Amino acid sequence: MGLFAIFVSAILVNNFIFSRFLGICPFLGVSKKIDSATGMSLAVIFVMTMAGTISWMLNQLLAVMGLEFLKTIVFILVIAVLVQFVEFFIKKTSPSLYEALGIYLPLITTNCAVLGVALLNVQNNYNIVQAIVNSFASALGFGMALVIFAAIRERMDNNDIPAPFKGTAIALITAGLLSMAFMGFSGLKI
Amino acid sequence: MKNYIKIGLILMTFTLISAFVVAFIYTAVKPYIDNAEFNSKLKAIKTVLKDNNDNYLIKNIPENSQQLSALVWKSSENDVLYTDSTNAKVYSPVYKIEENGKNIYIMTVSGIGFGGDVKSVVSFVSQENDIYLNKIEVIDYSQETPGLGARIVESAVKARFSDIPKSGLEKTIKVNKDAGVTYSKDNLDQAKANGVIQLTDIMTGATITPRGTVKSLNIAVEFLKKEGVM
Amino acid sequence: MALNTSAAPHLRTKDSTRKVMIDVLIALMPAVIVSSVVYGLKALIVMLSCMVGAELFELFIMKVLRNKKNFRPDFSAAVTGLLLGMNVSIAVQWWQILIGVIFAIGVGKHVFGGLGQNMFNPALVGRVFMIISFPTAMTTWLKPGVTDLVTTATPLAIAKESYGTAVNFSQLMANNNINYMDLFLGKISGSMGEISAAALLIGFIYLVVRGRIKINIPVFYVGTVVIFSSIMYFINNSYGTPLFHVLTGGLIIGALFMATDMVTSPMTFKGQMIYGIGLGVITMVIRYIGSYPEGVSFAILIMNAFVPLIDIWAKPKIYGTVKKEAKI
Amino acid sequence: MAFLSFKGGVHPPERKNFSEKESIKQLPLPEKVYMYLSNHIGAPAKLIVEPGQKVKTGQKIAEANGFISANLHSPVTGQVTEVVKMLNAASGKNDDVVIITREADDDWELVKHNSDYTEFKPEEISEIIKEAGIVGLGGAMFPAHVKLSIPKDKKAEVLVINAAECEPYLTIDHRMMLEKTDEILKGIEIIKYALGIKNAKVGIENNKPDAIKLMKEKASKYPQTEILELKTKYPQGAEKQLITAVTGKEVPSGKLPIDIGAVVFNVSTVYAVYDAVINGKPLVERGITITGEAVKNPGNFWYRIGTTVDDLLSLSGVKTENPEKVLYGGPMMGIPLPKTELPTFKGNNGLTFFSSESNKDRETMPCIRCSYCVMSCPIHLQPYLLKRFVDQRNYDEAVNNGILDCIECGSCSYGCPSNIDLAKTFKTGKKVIRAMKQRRV
Amino acid sequence: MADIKNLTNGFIKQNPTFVQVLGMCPTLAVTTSAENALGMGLAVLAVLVMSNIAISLIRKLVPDNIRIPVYIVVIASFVTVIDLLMHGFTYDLWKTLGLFIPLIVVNCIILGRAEAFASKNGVLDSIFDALGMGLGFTGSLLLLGSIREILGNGTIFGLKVMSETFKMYLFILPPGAFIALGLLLAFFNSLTLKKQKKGGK
Amino acid sequence: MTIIINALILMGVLGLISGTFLAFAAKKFEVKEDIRVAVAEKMLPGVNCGACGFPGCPAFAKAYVKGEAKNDGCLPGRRAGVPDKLKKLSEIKDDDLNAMGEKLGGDIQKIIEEIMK
Repeated sequence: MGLFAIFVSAILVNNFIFSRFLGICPFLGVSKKIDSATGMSLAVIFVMTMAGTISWMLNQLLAVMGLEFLKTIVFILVIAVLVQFVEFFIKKTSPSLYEALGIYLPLITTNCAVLGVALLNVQNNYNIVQAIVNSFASALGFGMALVIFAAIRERMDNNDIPAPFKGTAIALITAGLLSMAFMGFSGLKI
Repeated sequence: MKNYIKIGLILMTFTLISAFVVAFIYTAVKPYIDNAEFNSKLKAIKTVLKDNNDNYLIKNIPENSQQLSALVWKSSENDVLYTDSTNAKVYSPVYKIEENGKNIYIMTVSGIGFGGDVKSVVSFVSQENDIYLNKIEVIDYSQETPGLGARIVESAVKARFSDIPKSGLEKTIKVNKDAGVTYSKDNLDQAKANGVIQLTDIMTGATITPRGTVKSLNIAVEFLKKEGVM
Repeated sequence: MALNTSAAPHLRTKDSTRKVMIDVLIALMPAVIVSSVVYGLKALIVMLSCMVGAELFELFIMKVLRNKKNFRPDFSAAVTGLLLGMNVSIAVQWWQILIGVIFAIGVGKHVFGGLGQNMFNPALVGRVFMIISFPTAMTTWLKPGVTDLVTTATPLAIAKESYGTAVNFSQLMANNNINYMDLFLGKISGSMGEISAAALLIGFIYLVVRGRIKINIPVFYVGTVVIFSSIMYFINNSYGTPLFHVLTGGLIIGALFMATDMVTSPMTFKGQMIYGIGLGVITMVIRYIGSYPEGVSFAILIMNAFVPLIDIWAKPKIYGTVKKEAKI
Repeated sequence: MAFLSFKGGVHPPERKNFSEKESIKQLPLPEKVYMYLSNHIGAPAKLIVEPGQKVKTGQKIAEANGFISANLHSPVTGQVTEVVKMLNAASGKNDDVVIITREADDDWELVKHNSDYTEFKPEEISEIIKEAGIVGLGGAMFPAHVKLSIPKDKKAEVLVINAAECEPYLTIDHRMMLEKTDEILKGIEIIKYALGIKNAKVGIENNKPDAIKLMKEKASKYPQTEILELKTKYPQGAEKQLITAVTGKEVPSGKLPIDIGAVVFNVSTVYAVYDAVINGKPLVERGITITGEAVKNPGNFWYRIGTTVDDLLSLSGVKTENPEKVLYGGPMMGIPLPKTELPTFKGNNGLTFFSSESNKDRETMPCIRCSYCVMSCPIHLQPYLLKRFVDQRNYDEAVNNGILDCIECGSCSYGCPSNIDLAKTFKTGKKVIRAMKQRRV
Repeated sequence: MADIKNLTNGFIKQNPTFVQVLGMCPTLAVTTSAENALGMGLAVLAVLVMSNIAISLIRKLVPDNIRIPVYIVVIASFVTVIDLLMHGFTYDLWKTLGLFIPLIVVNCIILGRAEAFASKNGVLDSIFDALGMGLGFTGSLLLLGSIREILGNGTIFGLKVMSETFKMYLFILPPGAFIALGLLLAFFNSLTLKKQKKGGK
Repeated sequence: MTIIINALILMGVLGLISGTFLAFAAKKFEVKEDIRVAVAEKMLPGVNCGACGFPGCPAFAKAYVKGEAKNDGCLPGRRAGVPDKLKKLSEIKDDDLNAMGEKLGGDIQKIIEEIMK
């Protein structure tokens, strides 16, 4: 697949939220304010691109050693350690960056989108460039979904929502309608 | 410094235990995994060795991996034997079974469908100068849309992809929507003879998955041509 | 004598939401009439029962489920119901439409809090729900003017197969007996209400005269479609003429009556511009390379999702201030 | 021809035909007048008379108490009866009111004057205006002398005369221009002289062609006074919108017109300035339009400030029919009166009487985002959004989105098909925000 | 002291899906049919029990600053083991669940229980807790899976229960997952609200 | 057999490096945190699920201490007694908390136990 196709497909067609269901917990959680959604998106873009690249390299190593079955453990361990390190690092070196971006990092370690993109890269046999593009675009798609969703939720703030639907229920239904809308992009021939 | 290494060692202990347990289980389970993979493959191969009336075309049906590996006709180091610009693929190995003057070619092929590869096992039967596509078994369609593209596995749909005579194969195979024609149920043979797969009446809405499948059939034909079978 | 001391301004327009909705219903009537001429009495019955059914369902929700005893119908549900009825093929079963209406009013509108608070156009929520849920029924089209069940393809579906190929487009139109006059008047197959551009335009002019509509959106939407399709037509004429793309599918009804839905479209001129252009681009992208021949419903829903963001981006410059950068 | 205007605004029915043909009638003197000490914006004036004291017409009864404050004069010759608390419909509070009972015909006590105003120095004119207690008669009641004292770091460049009279129903400014044309033009010269500037621009809405014609004719004597036709649109007469219409400049948010060199006076105020400087009359009388659907014989009248609404009706002989709502001013920004026993004050350019039919209250429904309010806001705010922030008590966001720039013109509420009280919400919202700011400081 | 309450808590009162809203990704992704839902639920249950036991056992040995990596390694090991076993013995199910088996690692429920419960409680309690949570999760998944399968495909566990024409494909597609779960959640909320109303009176 | 040995080597090396590296980084980049925030964070389940609307448990803890979050904001912890704990925490005065911290040598787990008494 061409890089452009990978890029568009990861954002629109196989959006992590709307069609792959990866990273739903932070999607529902950190979408109450546009500001935090933006911060989260940037953090995810950073971490996912990094994790996608590193896990691709690790996978080469695993393949050489015949240890592909260990990929889940190795990927998640390395991602967790790296994310934690990055968090330490920016907390110390740039408190302002930490406020804007770093506080979202712990949330990302246990975000299945990150491990998901690492595993997908392997599953689709991407080369290194494709893997990086895919990771970046997937994260971008995730971020876009998150920001759109946050804007919608801010607007819904003082809607007269029926009591049983308040909170997560309406968020899920909104996400469902969003996902329904984005099905229009399904099967784009790029 | 000592303290850091101590912590490192603690984590190492856990990773070592984990590595040992997982690796041990892996080595123990590996034969079963291979077996499961093999069985699913064999099941598909057996399916495509049957004709429309559910009878085997031949008598010697492979039952284990040794028998199967004896039938390998073409294979290559890397997974893919043949591919084209649309990224449709013929996977290694391709099997060939000879019996009673019949040559049956069995290959795993894929075309890009809706969300990824649509993978199928297909069988071609060649006898003297004639060749026809016997059967198709879709084995991987996990990314296709349920209710639309995923209906490709329904047997009624698969039947439309099967039994395509040489005349049809020689033209590039097309879905009837792409060919711009519609055949009635009674004229399916004529459609197949023209290389057209009539689908709009039984599988509405979806176009991409059948197109992917058709591409995988065409590349199989191309491969056979390249190898001089056709 | 005690005088009334309600707040200024003491002069108000005589407009009301109810009157706006009734005007929209009136504006849709020409299209309904054309459709009942083309598809027969059944079409009329289906569309009107959608309209009434939606209103009744809303009453049920408000009075029974939400226990709002003093609720008086505002006819917004009737508009939703009628638009949904107009946007399905006559081949769809009555109970499928019923489910569509219930989904549109219930999930599309009332879970968000009812009138004015929904994020997505409820009629389109219902329609897209039906497209996805009942793909076969929703893509079975009957030949207009023929009373028995003769299925046929919509002009867009016919054209879609040849995009990007060497097919000569005018040849294709001639082969399939498609001409612009038929497209304009409504002698084509398609959803009940979308077929006649002429009837829809009459209704639209009525709304414009009555000042009931955000006129910028259709202008930018149709304009973008024309420009985009002209470019593609210039590159390869199999992509269809701009006029063809404007007249076919739900573009006219979508641009005139659904993209302009007040609740789900941006408020400012700049926002409406972004919205209209976005609609045009997404529609054409779906038509050219998407898996659906017709992209209007999806385009509108997708742009609906962006409206809260657009409202933030396209804040008007407050009098006497220097334009501040929007936050995102 | 494209008329000068601003972006936004609404066009409510004008309904000026009720009274625009009625010339201004001089009313008989009232028997009793009620003067609010707070008859202007700013600090209430300080009372300098006592109950029982005799006063002449035009005698100062209260003194400006601070920079932004104004003098108050007795409108009749008679005796100060008492000082009581009375409801002030504008503020909603009970304010001090001086009651004066008339005992004789007018015995004027005038301020310093001269038929040739150039005899005065510009500062002296400003002093006379202050002494005469002149405030903005368009309704805002901002003390006029404050506008004339330009801060040192600023410079006045143009005098803008507000003759737009964009409020529906009201016609008094229109009549003033027709009947007191020369006085007004002279008044403009006086103010220009006081400000030390040359140019004046008079903005008149194009629904008053006769006034425009007459003013243009007579203004030919004064080459530096320009008569400009404005598009008939509400709120054309709002200070900032008028400035934008005639000069093309915007007054920066939170700043005053003088920051871009503009000084704005209403035509009625100009006449009051003329009357004070040339004739020495303090501000005790003015013109008023009495109109509305509930009025049988509407008209324009010249009357003494402080007359109660009831007295005004009986003196003018205006007949009303089941009024349901009575307003100080016009229908867009007018203040509703709870009862007709209340007095009038300096800013009263009109009294509008609505019958129940013309003022039917409609059902309030949810916002359907029709964008009417956004399109009509002359300040280019997003009223629907501000309303949401105020309702959420999210005042910070409301301020970020410009609620403090709101001029409360009511354009948004006027056209809202869901009948939402936007302007009212902003009025209370601004009050709360100002109160919170004060508490914070 | 082992407390049976730890077991029952997870079923309803602290149901991970409907009350705590955790582990949404697999909940939405694999509930296209009752069978898949059950398979996923049981896989999570198994991992949860094993990891809770292991973490409860080692909780005193782990220094704080590498707590998370250790837990992740433990959990990931069990997930890999389950993955391998399913690959070998339930091939078809393994294939449909696909990517979501390795992703059990990052299912918030598991790490959450490890952190919130197993790292602070004894082995027996942890087992109870894991069983409760796991069964609660499995139950919710099964419920959602059944509803989606019936509405979307007209079948349940592959058995036909509804006529072909009544199928609403939306419910087995991604949007249907969100919407069905949202409606279900609202349904449970309304039950709770009714109860509260009664209790209030 | 080679697979097991390979696995052991790889995982061992990975574990050793990661552990040492993290321990080192934690010390090197240590930022002194408000003890109240630290205690509040420890009281939370640590799931980092984000359901509270804040990006993770540390952010929620910080917001709670600042008074921007309610004590029942944590969904997973709502029935596990977290609201109670947080409430108790906010009832303690700064000085008492610091004293407690010094007395217990900064062991946050112990501080929580002390608070809950």
